[in-house]
Amino acid sequence: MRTINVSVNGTKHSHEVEPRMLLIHYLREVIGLTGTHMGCETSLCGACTIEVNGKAVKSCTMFAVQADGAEILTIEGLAAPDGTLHPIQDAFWTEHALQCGFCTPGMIMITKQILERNPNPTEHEIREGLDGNLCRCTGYQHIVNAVRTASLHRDALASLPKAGA
Amino acid sequence: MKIAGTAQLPFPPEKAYDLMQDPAMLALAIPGCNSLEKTGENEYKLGLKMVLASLSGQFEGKVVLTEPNRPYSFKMLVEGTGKIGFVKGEGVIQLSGLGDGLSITSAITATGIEFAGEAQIGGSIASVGQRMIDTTSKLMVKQFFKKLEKLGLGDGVEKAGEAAAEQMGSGAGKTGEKPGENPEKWGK
Amino acid sequence: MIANSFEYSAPGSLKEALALLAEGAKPLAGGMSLIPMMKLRLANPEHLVDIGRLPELNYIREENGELHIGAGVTHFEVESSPLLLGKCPLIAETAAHIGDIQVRNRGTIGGSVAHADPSADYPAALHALDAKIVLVSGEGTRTLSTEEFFLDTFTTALEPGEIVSEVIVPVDAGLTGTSYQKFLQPASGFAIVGAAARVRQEGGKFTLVRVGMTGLSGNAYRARNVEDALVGKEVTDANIQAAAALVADGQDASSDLHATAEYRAHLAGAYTARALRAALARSA
Amino acid sequence: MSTTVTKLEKLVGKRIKRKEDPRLITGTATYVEDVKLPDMYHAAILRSPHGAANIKSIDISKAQALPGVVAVYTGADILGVGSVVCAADLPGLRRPVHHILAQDRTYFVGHAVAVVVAKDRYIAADGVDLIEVDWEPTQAVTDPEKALAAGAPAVHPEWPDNTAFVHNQEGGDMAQAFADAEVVVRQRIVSQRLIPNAMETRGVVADWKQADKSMTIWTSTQIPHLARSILAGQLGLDENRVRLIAPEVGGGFGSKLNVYPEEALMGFVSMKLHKPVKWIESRRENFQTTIHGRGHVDYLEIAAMRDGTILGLKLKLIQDLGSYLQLLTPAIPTLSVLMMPGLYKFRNISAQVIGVFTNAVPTDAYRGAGRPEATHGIERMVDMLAAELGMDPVEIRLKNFAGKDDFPFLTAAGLTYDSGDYAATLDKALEMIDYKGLRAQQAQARAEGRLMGIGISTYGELCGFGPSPATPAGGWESATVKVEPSGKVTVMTGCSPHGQGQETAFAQIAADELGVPMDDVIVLHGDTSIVQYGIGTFGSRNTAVGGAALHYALQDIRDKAKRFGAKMLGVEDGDVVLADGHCTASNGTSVTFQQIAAAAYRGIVIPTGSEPGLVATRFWEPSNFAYPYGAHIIVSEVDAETGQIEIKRYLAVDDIGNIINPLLVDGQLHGGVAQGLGQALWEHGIYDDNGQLVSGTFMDYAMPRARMMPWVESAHTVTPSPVNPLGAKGVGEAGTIGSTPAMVNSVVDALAPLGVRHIDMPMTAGKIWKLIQDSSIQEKKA
Repeated sequence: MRTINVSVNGTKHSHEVEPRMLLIHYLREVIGLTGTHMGCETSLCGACTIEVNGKAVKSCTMFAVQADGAEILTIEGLAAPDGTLHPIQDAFWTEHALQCGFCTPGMIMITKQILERNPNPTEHEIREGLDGNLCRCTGYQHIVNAVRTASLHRDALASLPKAGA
Repeated sequence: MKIAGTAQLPFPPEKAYDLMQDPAMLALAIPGCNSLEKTGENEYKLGLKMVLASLSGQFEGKVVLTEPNRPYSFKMLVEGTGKIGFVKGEGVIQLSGLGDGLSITSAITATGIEFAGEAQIGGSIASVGQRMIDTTSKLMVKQFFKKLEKLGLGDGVEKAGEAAAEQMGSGAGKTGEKPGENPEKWGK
Repeated sequence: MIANSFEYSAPGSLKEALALLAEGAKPLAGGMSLIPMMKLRLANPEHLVDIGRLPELNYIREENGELHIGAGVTHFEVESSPLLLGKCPLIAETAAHIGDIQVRNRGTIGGSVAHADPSADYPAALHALDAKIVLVSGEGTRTLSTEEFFLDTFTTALEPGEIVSEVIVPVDAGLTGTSYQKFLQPASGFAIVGAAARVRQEGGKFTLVRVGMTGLSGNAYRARNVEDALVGKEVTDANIQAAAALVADGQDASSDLHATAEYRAHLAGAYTARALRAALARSA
Repeated sequence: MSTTVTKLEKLVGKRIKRKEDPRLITGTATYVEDVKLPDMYHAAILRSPHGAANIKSIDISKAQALPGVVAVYTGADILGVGSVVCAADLPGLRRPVHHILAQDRTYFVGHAVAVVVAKDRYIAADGVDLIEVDWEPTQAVTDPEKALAAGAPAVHPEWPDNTAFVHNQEGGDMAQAFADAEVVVRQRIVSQRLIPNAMETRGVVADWKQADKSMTIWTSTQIPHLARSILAGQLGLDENRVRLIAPEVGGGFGSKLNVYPEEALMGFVSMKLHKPVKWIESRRENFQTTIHGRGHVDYLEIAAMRDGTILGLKLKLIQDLGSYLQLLTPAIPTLSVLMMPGLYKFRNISAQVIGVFTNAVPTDAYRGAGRPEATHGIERMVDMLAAELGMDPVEIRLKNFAGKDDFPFLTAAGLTYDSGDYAATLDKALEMIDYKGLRAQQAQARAEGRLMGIGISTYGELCGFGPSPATPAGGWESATVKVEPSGKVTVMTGCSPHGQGQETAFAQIAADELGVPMDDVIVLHGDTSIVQYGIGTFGSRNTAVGGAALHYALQDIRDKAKRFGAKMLGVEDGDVVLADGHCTASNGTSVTFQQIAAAAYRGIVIPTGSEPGLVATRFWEPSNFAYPYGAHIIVSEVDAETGQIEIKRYLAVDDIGNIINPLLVDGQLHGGVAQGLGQALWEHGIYDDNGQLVSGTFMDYAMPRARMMPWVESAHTVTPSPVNPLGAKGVGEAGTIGSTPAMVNSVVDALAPLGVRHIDMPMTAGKIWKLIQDSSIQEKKA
């Protein structure tokens, strides 16, 4: 067992974990944040995407011990404390960018990274950016629309909650 | 999936054939083999440690040699089962004499080998992706013949135990073989 | 889906890490190749040393006309480094082809190179760049050429206890044009083939040609036959086409669900030609 | 009484964003894996690594001895649990007994052999690794045609011919049609195995309460009530003491229209241990053990006159069933036969379906279930016939369509299509895409040596499942509308939506009918203790059948509300109208719907012959299926050097009847198209001859990704269905059905100059390149 200290969505946590515990299991089962989903075991679906120190990562392909000392942001940390949705969440809602919703937290988290690195992406750039995330319901078209719609809210995006900020 | 390929050994077919029928030599040449016991006519119990990149696993199985036709051809089956799945390879190995080709009477000094067969894997090991199967089975075959060449030329006569430490691949910081123990591999 | 138990160390210095590795521990960098294998219980290391956070392995700097990339530098850092984009765009371009954003955020150049996956993207570019791989162990460091380092399928010159510490690529801007062209396996995104080309021309003739190929066979390689067929030749598309067609010669092309050996060999030629053309268009 | 009535805007037909989304976009929804109960155990399952094998012995002692492992069960322990149920039937159907854990033999890779129950999931996984099985592998057979050959290994030793059933259907006079025909085109067409891959894998939590003899099961299913009935039967429990909850379900596409061994197995474990237990399927298990789709080999013959008049279609369909029959396995190919005539008026069909056992996971309903295969077959054959006759694919379709005045139209397969104007929909598509212009562009492209293709499919489907005689376990649907004293409305639907958006669509319908704000309506589903018995969500039936049941329940509420309103206003029943949230008398006085609700529960003013309360439940049985249709056109270009296909344009013009929410319809269509293009271009569940699933991970099974998908242009024609009061037809499967033949027709058209006349799916780049190579070689020879 090893002790890790992490900050998740701005709250500090300290736990003893087995080194083999995956970060996603730590978040879901130890911290109790179940918004991040496990969709595959080969790091190819992206449902488990979260941010570690400002970088989008697949939390199923990282051990919790590797996140010791990190600032973590999950889907639960995106909306404002008063419940006001993050512009990307709002865009996904407006554009009907989700159906069953299982891939959605990962899609929203990767969208945040896409737009941080490229505030005004083309359709092609959006599709390339979503390459690590699978959705079986939407055919992606409404997701592409949502990323584009979110990109129009650049002012709001500038005040994004950032892991580590 | 199908596997097929060719190899050359720098000695005549009779010698190549005999080497491949000799369990002591097979034990040294089969990559990762750490035990080979006779259980019947041309049938041997096999222990094999497969190490490939970060993957590793112990397999228990057998080697069966059939359809002997010295020095032209024989059939070989290698199979093993372990915690991470099972592997099975079966195929016909054909040998032909090669000379310098300068005249029809030129002496046969080498062996051309052609093999063709089927490789099968199952269990979790099959999850590594199909792209790995072809390249790694080719790697194993290549290592097998390379080792056989050394054995046939009288080098590398190591004990079976040492051969067991031989690995199919080396990744970052792999353990199992001490540097310097096998200078040829670590050379350059 | 759940790894076997293991011991984990996160040393504070490279020296400490090398000491642990010398005792038989295995290195963990970004974990993009290792962790999926551990989850399937195909890889079962007893002791992992986390070298992914060592500041000593995390740098990109220019020194004596060469670019030094620490092993711990992520693919994202390579693809977005202004220094590399300006002075060695091929390595940055290649990094951008690896996996997806999340993988590029975690995966490291040292981890990828040490893994020596026969379909990995970097080796093609590193061959074309005449890159050098620096290895370090408790006993010291050594520097190898790519052809000395990449030995075979998942097989490198690394000795037990030794890790890749940095990759050295040339300052390559200016007259040289480069390109990496990749044909994706649709499911995994790995290269079915990936061709890296680096060319210089002068007076309508090729003065420098480097071609690296990945995915075609069990090991990425430098296609010297293509290079030899072009150097000194007129810069024409026919010459490019003819030279590129040689790329699979002497290679034992791989075959799998996604591409037969015949198709792979064909694609290798086609993508080599595409990479050469694109590189040529970027050369001054 | 109030007299100002504001006209309310109708919500039905509007693009309204979904009510279900806030919980999904904030990560606060509850899927099965999110269910956490006190003292809950975790289960992991040992599965067969072999395609076919005898179990000589199993040693569980090491697993049992592992600290943290609570119990290990094998096939010998579960004989008291009922076997897995197949609800479909056909004359002479052979039904293998499908135990929830294998007995002395396993039949496919992934077949469950033992379950380890432990204090956490990590230990459960460790326990599975410690079980030792002495396997005796035997020869497997995975290709259905090889399984039918003499001497093939028997999947079930008791049936050496591997044949589960032979089903024949004839319509008209096929012999005469072939005798009259001037041209016959024949083709073998494969619809490959597909793996549904809902993003949420399956999962079960079972919680047995011994004192109450009650069981609660959370499971990721499309059919909560049917699953409850079946599981109660398997476990020997009273149906009313089993509560089944389908919480948030992360996609199904038919793969969760089933009851799997693990559901009863977790029930069994919880009953043994008196503790809740959870099992979550891994992706690898999902690939290997959740049903696959398609798996057809079709031999098709189309008979026609030289003028393009189609006379008849003959089909021999070899269905790869896999090793067992899951819930609907044998019924799926019979749907293909029903759909064989497509949109065409020819009168003669002849079909033989042979259901074949193979050493593979069972096939069953996957998005479209039998209809995509049939549509692919007929739409390919029509194109091939057009090519044979030198006709334009548009012309041959227009010549053979059932006319708009032919409805209700009785097809050669015996179905009665409800409504349609097929030519008008095709015309709209042709106009939108400028078909003539495209053909000119194509001529230009061909002159330049480029391989450009234009592919058309005009698909039809039967959906809105369905009349009960045609739907195993019943084809009706139920709805309850419960108005609270405050006038807030709760809808309980027997459907079990899992992404389709009925919490929104049904709220639109209810809000419109009752004149209440949409926010005042909530829609509940998926919990058998809350919702009246229902059938579930599949076969594009939510709106057409579930929505219709809701419509009638709302009419009951309206009727009762009007009687209360009239009584409150002191007028005759017939003197009021209920609109815009008000019940208004002819004298202009009115009461609000909320006032009526309050009065209905206060119980003082009760209309004669009525009673307090404002609740209505309706079970609605459709008289027929609904029959959406459409025209999909794909413009593609093939890179002759690499064989890669680029989709230049994708246009879908669909007629799905009346539309409740266009936003949701677009989403359904796009998703359907993605799965169809997935089949046409990339996806393939491949077993090797030894029974290994070689495309068994996302490393090898190519799912459509964002960068692979084209932009889908979409439009509609609207021909309301007369079958249900909403006039809706159904859209869930339309995109999947329309897209595969359009894609293949497009690529075949692109390669037509090379002499290519058919390509089987998936049309991978390597396959196309090989075709180009082979035909160029032939050309050189010729």
